[in-house]
Amino acid sequence: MELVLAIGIGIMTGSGVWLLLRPRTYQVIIGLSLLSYAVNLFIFAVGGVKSNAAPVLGEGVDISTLTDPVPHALVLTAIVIGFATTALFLVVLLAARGLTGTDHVDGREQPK
Amino acid sequence: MSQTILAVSLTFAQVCLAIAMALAALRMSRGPRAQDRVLALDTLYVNSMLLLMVFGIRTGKDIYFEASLVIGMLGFVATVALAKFLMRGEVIE
Amino acid sequence: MLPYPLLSASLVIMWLALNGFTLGHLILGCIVAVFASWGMASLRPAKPRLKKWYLLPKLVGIVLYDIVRSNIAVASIILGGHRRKFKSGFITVPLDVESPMALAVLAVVVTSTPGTAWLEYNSLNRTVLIHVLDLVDEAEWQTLIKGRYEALLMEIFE
Amino acid sequence: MSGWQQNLIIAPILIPLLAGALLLFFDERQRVVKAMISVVSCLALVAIAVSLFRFASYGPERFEGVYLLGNWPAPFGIVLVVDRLSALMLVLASILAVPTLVYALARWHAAGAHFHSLFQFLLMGLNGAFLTGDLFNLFVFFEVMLAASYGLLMHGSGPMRVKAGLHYIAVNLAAALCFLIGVSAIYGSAGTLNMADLAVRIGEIEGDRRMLLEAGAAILGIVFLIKAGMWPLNFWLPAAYSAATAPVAGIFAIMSKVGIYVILRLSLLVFGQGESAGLGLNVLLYGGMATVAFGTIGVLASQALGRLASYSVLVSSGTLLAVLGLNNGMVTAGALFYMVSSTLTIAAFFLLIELVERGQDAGASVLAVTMEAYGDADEEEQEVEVGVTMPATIAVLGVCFAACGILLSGLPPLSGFLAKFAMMTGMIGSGVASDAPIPASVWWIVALLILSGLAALISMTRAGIRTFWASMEGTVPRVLVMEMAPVLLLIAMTLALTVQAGPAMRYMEETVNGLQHPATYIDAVINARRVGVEEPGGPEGGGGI
Amino acid sequence: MDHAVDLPVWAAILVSFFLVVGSGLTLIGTIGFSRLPSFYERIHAPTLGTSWGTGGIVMASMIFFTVLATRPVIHEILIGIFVTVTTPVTLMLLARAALHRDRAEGNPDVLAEVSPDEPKSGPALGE
Amino acid sequence: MTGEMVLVLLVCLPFVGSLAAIMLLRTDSRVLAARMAGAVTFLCLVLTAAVYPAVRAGGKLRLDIEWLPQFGLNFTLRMDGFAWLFAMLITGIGCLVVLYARYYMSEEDPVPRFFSFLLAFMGSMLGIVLSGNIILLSVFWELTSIFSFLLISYWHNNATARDGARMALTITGIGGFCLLAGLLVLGHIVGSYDLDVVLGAGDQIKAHPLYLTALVLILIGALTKSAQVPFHFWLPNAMAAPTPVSAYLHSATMVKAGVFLLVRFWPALSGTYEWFMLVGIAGTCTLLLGAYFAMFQQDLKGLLAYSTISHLGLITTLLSLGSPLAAVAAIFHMMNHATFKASLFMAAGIIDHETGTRDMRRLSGLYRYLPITGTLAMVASAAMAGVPLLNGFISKEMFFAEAVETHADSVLDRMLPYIATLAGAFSVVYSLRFIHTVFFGPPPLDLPKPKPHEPPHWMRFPVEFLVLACLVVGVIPSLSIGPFLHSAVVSVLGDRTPEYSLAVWHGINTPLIMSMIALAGGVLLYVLLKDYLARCDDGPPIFRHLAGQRIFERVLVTVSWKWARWMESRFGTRNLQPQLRLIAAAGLLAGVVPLYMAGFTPTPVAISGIDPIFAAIWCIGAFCALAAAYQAKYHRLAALVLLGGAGITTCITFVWLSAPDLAITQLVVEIVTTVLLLLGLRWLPKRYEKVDNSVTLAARGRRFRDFLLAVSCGFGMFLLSYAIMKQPVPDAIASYFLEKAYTEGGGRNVVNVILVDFRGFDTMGEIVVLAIVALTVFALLRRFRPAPDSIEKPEQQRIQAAYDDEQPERSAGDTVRDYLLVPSVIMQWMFPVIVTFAIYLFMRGHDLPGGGFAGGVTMAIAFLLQYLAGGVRWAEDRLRILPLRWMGFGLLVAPLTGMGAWLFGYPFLTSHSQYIDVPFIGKVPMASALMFDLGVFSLVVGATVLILIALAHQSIRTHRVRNLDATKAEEA
Ligand code: NA
Ligand code: NA
Repeated sequence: MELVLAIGIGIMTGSGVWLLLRPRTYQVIIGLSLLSYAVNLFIFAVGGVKSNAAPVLGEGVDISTLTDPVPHALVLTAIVIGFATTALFLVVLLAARGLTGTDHVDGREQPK
Repeated sequence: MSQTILAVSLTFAQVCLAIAMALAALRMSRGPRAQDRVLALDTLYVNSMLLLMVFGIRTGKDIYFEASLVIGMLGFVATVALAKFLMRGEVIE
Repeated sequence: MLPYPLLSASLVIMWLALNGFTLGHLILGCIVAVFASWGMASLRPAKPRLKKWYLLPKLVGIVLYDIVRSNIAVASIILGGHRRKFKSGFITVPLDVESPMALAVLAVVVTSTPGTAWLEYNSLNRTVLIHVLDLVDEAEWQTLIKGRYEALLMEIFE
Repeated sequence: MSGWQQNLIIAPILIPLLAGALLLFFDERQRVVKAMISVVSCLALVAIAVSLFRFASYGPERFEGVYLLGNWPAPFGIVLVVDRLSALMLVLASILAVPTLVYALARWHAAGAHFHSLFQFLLMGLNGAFLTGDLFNLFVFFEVMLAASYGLLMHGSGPMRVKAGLHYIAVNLAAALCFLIGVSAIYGSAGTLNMADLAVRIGEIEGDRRMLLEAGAAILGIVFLIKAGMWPLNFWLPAAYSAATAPVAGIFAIMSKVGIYVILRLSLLVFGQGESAGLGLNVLLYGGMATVAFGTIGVLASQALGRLASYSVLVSSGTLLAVLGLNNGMVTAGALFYMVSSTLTIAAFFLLIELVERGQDAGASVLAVTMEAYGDADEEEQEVEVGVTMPATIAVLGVCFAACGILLSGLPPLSGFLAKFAMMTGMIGSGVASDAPIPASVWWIVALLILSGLAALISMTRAGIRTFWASMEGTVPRVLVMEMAPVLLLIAMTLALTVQAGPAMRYMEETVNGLQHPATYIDAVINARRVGVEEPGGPEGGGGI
Repeated sequence: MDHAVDLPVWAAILVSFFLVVGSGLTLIGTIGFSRLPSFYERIHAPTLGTSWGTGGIVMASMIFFTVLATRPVIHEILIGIFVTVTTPVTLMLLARAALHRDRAEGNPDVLAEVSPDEPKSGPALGE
Repeated sequence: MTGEMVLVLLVCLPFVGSLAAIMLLRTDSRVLAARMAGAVTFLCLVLTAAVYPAVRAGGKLRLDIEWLPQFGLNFTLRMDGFAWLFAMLITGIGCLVVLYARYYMSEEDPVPRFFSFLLAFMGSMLGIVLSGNIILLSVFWELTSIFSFLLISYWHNNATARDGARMALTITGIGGFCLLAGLLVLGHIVGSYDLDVVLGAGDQIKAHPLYLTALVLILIGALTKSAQVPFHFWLPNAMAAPTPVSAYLHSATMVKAGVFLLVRFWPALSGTYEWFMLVGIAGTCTLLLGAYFAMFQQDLKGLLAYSTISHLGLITTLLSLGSPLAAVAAIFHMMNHATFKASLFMAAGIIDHETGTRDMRRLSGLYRYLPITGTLAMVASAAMAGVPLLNGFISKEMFFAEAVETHADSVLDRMLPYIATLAGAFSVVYSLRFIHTVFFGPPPLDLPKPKPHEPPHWMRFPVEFLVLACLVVGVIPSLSIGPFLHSAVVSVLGDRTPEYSLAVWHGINTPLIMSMIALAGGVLLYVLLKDYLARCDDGPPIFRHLAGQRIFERVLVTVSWKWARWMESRFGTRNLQPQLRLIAAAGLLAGVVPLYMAGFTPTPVAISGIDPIFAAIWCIGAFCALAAAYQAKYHRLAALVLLGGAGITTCITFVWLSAPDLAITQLVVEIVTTVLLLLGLRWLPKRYEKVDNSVTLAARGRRFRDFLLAVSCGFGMFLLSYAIMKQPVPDAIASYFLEKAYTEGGGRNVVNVILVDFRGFDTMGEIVVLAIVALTVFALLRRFRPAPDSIEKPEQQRIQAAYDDEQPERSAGDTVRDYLLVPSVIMQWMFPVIVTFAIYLFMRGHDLPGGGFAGGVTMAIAFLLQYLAGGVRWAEDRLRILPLRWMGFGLLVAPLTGMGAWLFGYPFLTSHSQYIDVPFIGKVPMASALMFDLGVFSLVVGATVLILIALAHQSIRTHRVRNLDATKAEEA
């Protein structure tokens, strides 16, 4: 489990970073989305991963077998904030595109 | 006995669905046209939903049900938006 | 108070299916259903007139049966691969139903059935373009849709 | 301390939040009401920050500065902590807010939607970042602050701002991702998010977990260095700060200090001792020096006043980073003094720039402002009241400009000089005769401080001559009293700081003293008492902060 | 699988049957989706999954949890309903969009008798 | 009044006067300003004179006020004999300059400003001489630089004045910074900044390894201020100042500050070989070069400026010698130079004032018009040339005497008598030239003001007074200046005060012979050079072309502008990609370096225990991520779809690994994000693979570098996450939450209890972020202007609209109506269902997966779907969603719920959970946290809808804008 998840996080990070360094705003926003998946999974993973041990209390549930709920709460916050910032970045890149006429991240076609 | 039967059938189901998802993902990246990709995404959504339901049976817990329900109920919204974008070039007019 | 009683009832059932049946949830479900159907009312949809609603189960039965049949048919086409030649194609079916609700149900039926896909409805000449995976005889499909589904739908809705 | 004083601790977060929320119920056209709410909130913030400042200066014996949110005990729930440092930052933030807000009321608040809400939320984010004692909560308040700053940066729109905003947001989103990675790595290896608890636990963590913790902390450090504007992670800053409208840039003056604040807080509380301390300090030291150098170059290379001011922000940040890298109590006290002084100065300068530049091309710029603000056909508004010519406008602007120049370059006798002097004296170790050799890094910092001051002097003279003598021929900028007064107020505060340097420095010394003895802080947080819960094992009335 | 110990064998067989049917149909559908040559043919394939594919697994789940909890657990039926109702929306919109694009590009495979989509001028659409 | 009070008054009064003067808003209040300045200056003079008894014969006044005591910086004022003498000079000449300026300044000038600056300058100068703390001294030192800048640039319309002032400020500013550094080092050596302590620690200082550092830094300060070679060039350029300023700054004050400093620190720093060489070389060079340059000046004030430089060189040379007698001479010459130079500047000012020019090539034979001024100038020039019976003679004789003495056996020492004599001869030349050219010869021909006449009496009075002083001191030195000079000397030299005599006649000795040679040689040289000088260009031969000023400007521009700009672009960037690259690299390094330094060895990778299905799903997820990265440039929609694939993998992972809450939230967010990006895609430019597919080699290189960085970051994250997951879970705070969630938090879903209770404060912050973003998006989009190539409707719509137009039986919009006819029915009927589901998710959150956020987004999706089905107008015709209200409500409810706890005396956000027994229904959970979650729900609905709708509205907005344009075009 850990290995698979770690490789997955690594690949998502790699793809995200690659896109983050591209010149088109759309690439950057896709990259940021991929990166936030990777980071959310990373936060999620630091609590240790367990299958079928959701932190929901019920009759006769042994607390010690449940996963750490804290990273889950942190990821939830991170998802929300990630959504918000993606929306904002999108609108800003649209505004920049409207004002500069290009979708290059530097607002001009040929840097330098 | 019932454990064994279930174990076999659950594994079969999961493998089938995983292969199905893989095929959908392949179509998603191959296209060739945008409509193929969108349809592939929709298929991937449905397959994931089924996989999660099978996972629910496997674990015997129904707290994973809502995730499937969300896909079943809301998953089409994204696809609708994509389809509308293809047809009209604009999602909301 | 209850603009869409059938809808409200369905919502209550949905609520109970989701939460399990308790008196508390029944009450809560009713409240939620009322709110939700008010929301629906604000959308001002064309109000469906269910003339013969009791025919609905018949429709459902027919459709379920057809779906099973076509599931098998399509599965065999796919699995048969190149051994079994099939020819797909477009057909145009003139329709008589006008109610959007009935059209919607028809569309759901056609599309849910593997092997047929609802492509395009033309409101001017009231025809629908359907793509059929295994198109042997165009007329056969037209009668199937018009006779088997549309007739029943017209009975139910108008 | 009684309950209401305790609840005062959370007021700097709640007041702007409620004000910001309340503002949403008013239409953009009800500008007076909006302005009133905003001003009242800011004034209340000043009052509360000053009271907290006074309480905090009573010392830990008399003021329990820990607030347990939700009444949950310390390592589990989120805590807010008021100590001298956070109280100082709160006062600085609120004191900066009032003049910038008043300045904005003259015209800029009308240049776009929801200025006041965003402004209040920015204050909320700042205050939360200063108060919180929890790492993830710090992330949340960072995001609050940043999100508001995105909005404020692009307030007024226009290609410059939007382009700068795009870069600013992209950089900060990348930084936010690093923040999350760092915090969660720390949680994964230490099992806590509470700073005080982390400080306790860090001593016990060994082996691989410690390395992972350090890696997490280092990634986290990158975030604060980005925020503080350390070279080479700071290229976004000049563009963003110089593109922002004057009042926004004014309040932004404290934003780069948030990074510094966190570095100061965490480095002394959590990473004060231990093997990894040295590495971090060296990064601060050399990174800070590189930043000063880069800032100095930028100051010289800047033609536009806005960029000059932005690079001054970098110089200020770099100075603080380098000086903190020395990890010397007296020097840090001087650095705190410098931080206050330079923040006030830069804010005043940003506000002033707009007024001065208005004079250079009076008609055109006013037109540009109104065009920008009301260009939209569907939001036709009344013509903005253009300032009447105040008597002696030029003289007052000139005096303010000169004061800013003197403050920025660290020329005597204003607080800029005193701050630099205090840091340099602390570094060179004057005041006590000693034959101990002065390390080379100190010489470098002293040289950089002097050179940066010189660069500011050269650049400010150049700019001053150009704006006041060479191009302002005959045209007197139309400036409102409402715009001039904030600048004067900020400069007056630096004057007060100059005159009251002794007492101010004493406060800074006590602050640093408190930071260097984190045990008090840790005790206060860990043993903070819950309301209505008897804990027989717990120490009764353990030390507060 | 510990929870499945209490499950009677008949229920296990029933559940397994539906599971195998459901997942098998879904897989076949997706195979078709990846093998059929044109888009209009491919569009039929996934309906296997959304009709009896989903139906099978919903049935399996309902039987399984009902037997396990010894009370009717029927909320899975909602999934079945929603999938049945919403999938046509997707397919219709998508198919019509494809039709438009093919006509706009003058694709000969497409029935063009009703043709609101022929381009008056301008380049072909991207992709 | 005590002496200490006088010290404070002396420093403060001028500044008070300065402030008062600048407050005189009326620029025409010339007389008033002058009177006030005069009164202040005169009062200072009287006050200084009054405290003489206290400083006589080694006495001292001292006053301590704490300023920054922690760092040894106090407001310490201290007056000894030397300081007193200087204070007298400053205030005395100050009085005369004010008087002179009263007549000199013209009606058009903003006179109050002039006097304000002048007074402030005087105050700073007094501060320098009275400082008892060396840091305080540097404070006043810099103030003199600042105010001299303002004074020199007084006529700022004149470019020369601006440039001169800036140069003066730059040079003296650099010097000031160096001085400060030097003083800091001095403080480090001595352990105190107190002047008395420093002066008393001479031996300690000279023995310290940092002595040379301190000395060099302090000397740079002193030499720049005193315009010593090679820093001299600012002084002639400062002559653009009004003449009263020149008379004041360049005779008695500003430039004297440098030599004052040398004298002040003479006991602490002098007497070493380094001192002798550094100060001596600077002094002799200045002495000689200044005099040489002075001879060839054509501008009267230029001549005086260079002569000033030369005389300051003389004083510096004297101080370099390190002998007490030389120090006496230096102090004495400082006084003398101030008197004659001030009077000469004022005379030059009168000439300028009366004739309109200072060019000696145009001036001639003025004696017939200005006999009195001429006479006065002659006497003062004679003093400058060192003619007997004038004050300049006596101090010059002392200099010659010291030059002959041997101090440190070096080349410089042996050359000194010759240098001194030569410089003396030069001074005779320029003094003669000044008098001869201006006052004698034929009447002037082309004066700007043709009829010069004597100035008003009171304007001439200062000159008369100073010339009289020259005479008195020159004739009866020991009776006039003697006692004052002595107390000054004693205060500097203390025990080392030598025997000296201020007599005019010492018999025929070497110095006298040197004087005679200098006088005779000077006269001879002038006769030889006269004709050349009458027509030569401004400036000395050879050196004329080596103008220090031009070099300085060139260097300043190169270093501070060209190099700076180059370096800014070299070490900085304005592009985004390098910045993100740096951040990625920094993050990578930050993660890797600590691990590397600590010798981290990754745990051996264990392949066992992997769920193959989970692995298969991640193969799909990774494939989607990679494919999205690959496609994002040309196939945006494909990338978006593939991103969805990666997202669904994430959701499955959350479910698989026990986080159903996350899965639900991630799913709904995923859906909204997809729609959002699609809404945005409409406004982005089309991009075709074929069009821009040419890749240069450099671009390939950049890509390869980025690829490496991306792979490294991915690998780093893999390592980090794997290592952390493989660690045994630390004794986390988690168990507390699991234990208390139900008993104290009142909820079974621990994640939700954390979100709304344990860490509800985070959630509050998080919804604020969402609110802020929504507001920002709204504000930005109100100003949204699409790019020109996006304004047009999408191609699809144009084609379909054209078809609808063409067919006679079709009306506009038929195609889209048919397109949506059936789907919209279903989408509408889904509305109440989704709303119900949203409420369901919200209500169950506390006990089971769900919660306010997921519920809120679901609710927003319900609204969104209606927009998709019917378009903006249709939807808004039916649903009046007021997103701002939802947001405001949410933002108020959440904190107010938290504040509710205050009513019960609990801290903010303390939750109150209880099961209420409702009849028929049973126990109903009523946690206050639910109320808080309602706030979250409400805000999320409002914010999400606001963002989506604001974006959706752009489509209709642009249409309208376009229509407006079209109407305009039709009208035209
Ligand atoms: Na079908
Ligand atoms: Na669907």
